[in-house]
Amino acid sequence: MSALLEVDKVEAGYGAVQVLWGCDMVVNKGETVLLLGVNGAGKTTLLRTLVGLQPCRGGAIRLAGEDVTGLGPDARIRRGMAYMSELGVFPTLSIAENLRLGAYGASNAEARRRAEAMYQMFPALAQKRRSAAGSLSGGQRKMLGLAKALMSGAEMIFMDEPSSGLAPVFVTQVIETLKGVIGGGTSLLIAEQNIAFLELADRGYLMDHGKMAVSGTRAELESSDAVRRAYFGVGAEG
Amino acid sequence: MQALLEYAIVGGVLYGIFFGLVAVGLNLIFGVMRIINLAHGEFVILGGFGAYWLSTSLGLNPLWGLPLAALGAVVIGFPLYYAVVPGLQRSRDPEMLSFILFFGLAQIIDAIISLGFGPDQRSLPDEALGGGTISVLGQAFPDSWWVAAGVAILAIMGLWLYLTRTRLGFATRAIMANRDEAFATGIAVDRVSAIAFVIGLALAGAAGVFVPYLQGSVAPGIGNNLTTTSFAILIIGSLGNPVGTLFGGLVFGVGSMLMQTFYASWSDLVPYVLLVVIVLLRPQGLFGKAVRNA
Amino acid sequence: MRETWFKRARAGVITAAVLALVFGFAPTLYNNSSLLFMMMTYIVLAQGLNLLYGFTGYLPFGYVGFFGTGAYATALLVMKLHLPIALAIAAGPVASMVVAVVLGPLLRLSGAYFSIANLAASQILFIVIGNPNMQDITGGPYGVKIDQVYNPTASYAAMVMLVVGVTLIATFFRRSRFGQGLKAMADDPVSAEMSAIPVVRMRLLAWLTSAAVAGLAGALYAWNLSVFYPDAVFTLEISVFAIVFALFGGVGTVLGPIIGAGLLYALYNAIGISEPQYFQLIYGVLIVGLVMFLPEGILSLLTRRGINVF
Amino acid sequence: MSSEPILALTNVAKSFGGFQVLTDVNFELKPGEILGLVGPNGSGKTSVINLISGVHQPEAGTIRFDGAEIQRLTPHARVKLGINRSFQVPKCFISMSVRENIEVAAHFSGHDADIPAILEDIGLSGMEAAPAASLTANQQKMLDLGRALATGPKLLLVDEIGAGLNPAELTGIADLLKRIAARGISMIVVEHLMEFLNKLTSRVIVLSAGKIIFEGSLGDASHDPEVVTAFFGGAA
Amino acid sequence: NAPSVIKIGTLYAGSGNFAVASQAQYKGLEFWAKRVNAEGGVYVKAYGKKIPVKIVAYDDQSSTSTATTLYNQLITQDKVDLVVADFGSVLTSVAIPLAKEHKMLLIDPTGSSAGFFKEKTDYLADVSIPSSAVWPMPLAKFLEQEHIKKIGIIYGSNDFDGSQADTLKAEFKKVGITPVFDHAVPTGERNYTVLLHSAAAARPQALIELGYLPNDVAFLKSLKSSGLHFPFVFTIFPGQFKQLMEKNVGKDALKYTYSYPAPPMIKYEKVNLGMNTDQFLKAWGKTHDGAEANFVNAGGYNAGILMAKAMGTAPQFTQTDLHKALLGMSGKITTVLGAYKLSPTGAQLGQRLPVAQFQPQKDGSLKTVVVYPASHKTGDAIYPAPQG
Ligand SMILES: Nc1ncnc2c1ncn2[C@@H]1O[C@H](COP(=O)(O)OP(=O)(O)OP(=O)(O)O)[C@@H](O)[C@H]1O
Ligand SMILES: Nc1ncnc2c1ncn2[C@@H]1O[C@H](COP(=O)(O)OP(=O)(O)OP(=O)(O)O)[C@@H](O)[C@H]1O
Ligand SMILES: [Mg+2]
Ligand SMILES: [Mg+2]
Repeated sequence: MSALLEVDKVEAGYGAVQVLWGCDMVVNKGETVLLLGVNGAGKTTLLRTLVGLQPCRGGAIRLAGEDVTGLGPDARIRRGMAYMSELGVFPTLSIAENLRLGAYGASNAEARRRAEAMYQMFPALAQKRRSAAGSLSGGQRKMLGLAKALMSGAEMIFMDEPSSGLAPVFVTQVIETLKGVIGGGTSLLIAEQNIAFLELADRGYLMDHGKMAVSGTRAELESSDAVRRAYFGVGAEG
Repeated sequence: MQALLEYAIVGGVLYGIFFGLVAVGLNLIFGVMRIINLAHGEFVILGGFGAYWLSTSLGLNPLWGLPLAALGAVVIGFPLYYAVVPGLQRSRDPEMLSFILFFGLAQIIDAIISLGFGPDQRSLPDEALGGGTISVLGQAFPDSWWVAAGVAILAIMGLWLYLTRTRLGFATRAIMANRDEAFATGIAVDRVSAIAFVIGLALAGAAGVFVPYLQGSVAPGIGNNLTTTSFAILIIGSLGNPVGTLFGGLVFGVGSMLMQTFYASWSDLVPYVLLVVIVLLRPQGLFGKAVRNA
Repeated sequence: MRETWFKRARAGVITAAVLALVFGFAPTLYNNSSLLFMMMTYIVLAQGLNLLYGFTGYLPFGYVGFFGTGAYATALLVMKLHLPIALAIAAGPVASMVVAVVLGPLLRLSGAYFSIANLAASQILFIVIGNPNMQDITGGPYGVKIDQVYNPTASYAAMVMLVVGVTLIATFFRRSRFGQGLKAMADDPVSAEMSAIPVVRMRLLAWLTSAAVAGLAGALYAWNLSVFYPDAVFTLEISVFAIVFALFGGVGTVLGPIIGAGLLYALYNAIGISEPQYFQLIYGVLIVGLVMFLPEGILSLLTRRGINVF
Repeated sequence: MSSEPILALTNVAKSFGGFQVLTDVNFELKPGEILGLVGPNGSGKTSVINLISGVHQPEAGTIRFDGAEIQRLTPHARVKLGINRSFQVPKCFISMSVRENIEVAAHFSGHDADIPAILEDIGLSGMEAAPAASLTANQQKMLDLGRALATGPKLLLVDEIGAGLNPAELTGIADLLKRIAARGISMIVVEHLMEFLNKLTSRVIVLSAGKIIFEGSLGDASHDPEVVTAFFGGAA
Repeated sequence: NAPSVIKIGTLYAGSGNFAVASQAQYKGLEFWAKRVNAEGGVYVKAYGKKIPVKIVAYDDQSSTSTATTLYNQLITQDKVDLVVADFGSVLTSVAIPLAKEHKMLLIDPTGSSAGFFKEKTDYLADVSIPSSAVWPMPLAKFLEQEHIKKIGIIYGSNDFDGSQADTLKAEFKKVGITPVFDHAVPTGERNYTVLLHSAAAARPQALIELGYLPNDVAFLKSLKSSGLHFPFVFTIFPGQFKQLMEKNVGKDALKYTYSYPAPPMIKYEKVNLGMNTDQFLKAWGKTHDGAEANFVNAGGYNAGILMAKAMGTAPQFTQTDLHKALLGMSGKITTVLGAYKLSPTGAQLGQRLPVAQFQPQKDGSLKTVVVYPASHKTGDAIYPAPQG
């Protein structure tokens, strides 16, 4: 396996506050990596830094061997990254237009094909394809955000909590869809709290206070005390 | 009475279309970058002086002012954009900061025009745009009005096509809708915005070419008024939508001309009264989309 | 808050006292009292605008409408009803508050839509008051003349008092729960309602206060000027200056608008007096330069160093 | 517990621009009760909360709180009566500090709130001076809850506060909500996470496409075929 | 203890609505100052010698509030010896109370609003042009003489134009004429096409447009491009800024139209103070690259020579004596602008503005033919104007 994404001692923060402290991480081609960590551990910040939305204050980020640390988000996304943000959509644009933007670099025909697949998966979106995204419910927005990221067809997709706020019926569906995506050779880095996602992951990292506390395969994580503590609260009181 | 009414309506339509062009550049700059371009009117005037200079110094047809406006917008717009806008956007309240900055810019442009051309009014000969009249529904209007309206329609439709049919235009609308998400989607926000900025200036300059015709003359210092009227028009039509601005222009033009025909001294109330009434009825403008707040 | 009222108001009282001293004694050092008077007028307008914009987020592009209304109310009451000047001046803010109530529905709008609609409203006032058909009532385009009550010293003193008053009002906004509630509304009106804040009523209150301040400033300006045309008190330039000054100083604070207006207006005059040839050019360059190098307003020089500005 | 309902919705309906969001919604809530409100995305849960809290007004039907009709009252008036809510998409006062966010609500509602205790409850006690803008989305949601608690509500509407939390954090929140309920505060909890809801209540209402399709116990709901297809999916 | 220079303070508008006219007036004043200084200064009787003059000038940007502070600056800081108002009533208005307060005489070349001169004051003197309210008197008389009864009026909503319209209408009323078309337009109006069309529908025998310079430009351009024809068209500014108007609207658009021919377009040969019209034009051309002087240039110059004369006659160099001197000269002096007559309240009552028609010549130029009153008449009016 070759490394697609290499994160080397990355530091980042907001204003005077430093959030990430020398984060190391690797995502191999076709691999699905889960990013765990309690509230405020720095998961969102890491994903934003990787895609270039947050300036990298130290360290390096490499995509397929190329150093992309100095590139803007547009250049990184052109090189095959995609990012699903926690809450973002284009509120005054229609659902269809939002999806089209997800496949910003693709041809019209290709975008249409991918959009149909998305509508299949989320009939609620199909129903409202002409409505403004700003009128959607919280969960529908989430679906749109996810669909938008999947529209990109990127090699390396970052997802920030794709299942939060989704009804169980859709969580199951999302997992099934992601299995398909993974089968297609896409690499995923998913920050997620829903245990159900563990079944997708090859490996995972646990973040703690902006540092990588634990890393390992799914099995290793499942048996890690630190993960249990942070994640399931086992021994949290003790 | 009937004839007067028809004349006022046809005149108002032409005049309004022209004002749609005057305002549409502001719409783009305000809609995409959230820049309150208080210097908009000054850019319009620059276009007018450019056409005047071409016509008097080089003996060219003032319509060459249109490509000159585009060229000028590129030459002024890109450096200006990169010099000030990214800095603005990084600040805490870009919209409000732009207010001060572009106020200062308006002063500079006004001063430069005054120093370069003096305070005098400048007009252009009618013959350059035909010099005759064209009648529609039996109502004759000067050729220059038709040319201006024609160019305005082409420009606004062109902008509409740009925004709805091209990738860059699509990206532009995405930035208008949510700047952060546009970054996250991989749009080269700065480049797309810079292009929108330049197009906005070019449209302002292009409108300026016709100011000596539809306003009798161009002079430094008339920019304020154009800026204010443009803001009114674009809010009537709603932010971000060029067709809305065209519509806002029409509402303004026809309203003003009807008022001018029957109660001339109150005619400049029209755009403002319309604006207030329309936004109170539809707080997002005639063409705006509402989004939920909870 | 456990602090006493005095403790909270202290900074404001000191600021007001300093302003009163400065403007009270300035004419003995520099006797172009018109300039000092105009500077105070702009301090008041910038601060009045700050009460609305800095605390509620509504930027009144047509703020001058209230100023002009106050000026005209005073002038017309003196001219037509021969009211004593003190009463006529008191009517200034009343008139502008009446206008504010009529324009109240504009507060349903937000952002640019509000700003531009407010601008439109001020233009409507201007066009109506200056219309030839209104000659018998307002003097129309011929303006007004009340030089029988002209009294630069008294009007100057009154403006000093208004500066003090508006500083104290701003202090109240800045240091009271009321002001905090306004800021909450500006951040998120829906959440503010959910904090039991009567959003509509409080917004209207801020709007009326801001309007009254401008109306009173207009009334005193009319008294000080005594001969003027509609354009003199309704020109958009007044709105734009007030906004630029307030923003430049830093809105949402008490000191910001005072420093912004004082400094930029002083510069404006210094350039106008020393370099009349290139007045506009230099002023424009200066403003652009200041914004580019101090994008957060002048007070950011302090806040950037972690100093909490009052 | 008195049998008089603290909240009663009768034939409530709402639409946006021709799109029917809620149709004929009827239900009651007893004092001190916790009601789970579930349903697939876009079924109208948040809209129900919006109508009860006054963010929107119903087109038809009545909403009674403590026996009085409230559907025409302003939101802040309802807050004063004792209704409050959190938001699905956090909406705190981002230019203020954590503490100020809560102080404002306490002040304007006239409720003598124990602010340190609230901060402790919502897990932000170390961060009271931090600007709200620097909180993570989940922390902001907790701050929203704190703001609601500061007004001393009798009825609390909680909109997907568990979304994006891990099991440990969920347990913490469930405990918190139980403690709040123990103070006699009635609650409507909107949530997709059934384990979480299960810790709080047994009574749920299931919405689908704006209509109530089920009312009863959580256990029964998971066996109701209509609920299963609409909400749980094949997996449940 | 004679001062080494006489400081004359004034304002001009570098930008804004009044820039064109204001700068023209300022140039006129400067022209005067250069000439006196070239002769060693102005003779001041109180000191018994010639003293050079120095102009202190600021840019008020056409803003009244800026003008207020700058007038005050001139008076209190620069301590100028004389204050000359900026162009026009609007920018003059704010100086009036200030001048009174500081007991300074305000030399007012062009602020001619009737309202300024209602009460007696020692601190205001309109030295150059009569109140705009009396400008249209000869025009009214001329129309009456020509038996033109169907009249249309379009005027700007401002003091300058409104007062002229009021006077015209009052004069017409005396002879039983009500205008068939009477519309005030906003001062900023630049679009006359539709308005002209409505005016044409009323079929007036004469159409009078009273506006500021940009209004007249827009009006005449619209008239020309509309293809409409009126037998008689009157506008204010071609008579005052003929060159500028010709350049803007073209000679064709001015053909057969009427205006007030202000000096130097009408000439005063016999003057007893300063240069006569031809001398003035020549001297101006020499120092201004051959440019033709206009009315407001002459107004600025005129203010200068009258001030000089006042300084030369006032026994003491005080504002009251200077004012008395200016009043004392009333009725005894003719300048490049004609007779100088001051009312006790300081209003200018001197030469009224005649009516002239621009008649095309064989060589394509436009000749300014004074058609009224008889005392100045240089030719007959061509009425109705030939079409085409
Ligand atoms: N805009 C900001 N300004 C300042 N600090 C911030 C900002 N955004 C986040 N932080 C801080 O950075 C830290 C990490 O936040 P981040 O959003 O990356 O956490 P997270 O792991 O994604 O948490 P969650 O599970 O709640 O989404 C937190 O302590 C937060 O307070
Ligand atoms: N202001 C509005 N304008 C237009 N449509 C709206 C508005 N508010 C809600 N809707 C529509 O009403 C439906 C219900 O929305 P609501 O937010 O109540 O769903 P929800 O049950 O809370 O969903 P979720 O679980 O995803 O939060 C959605 O289809 C949404 O698009
Ligand atoms: Mg996160
Ligand atoms: Mg919801």
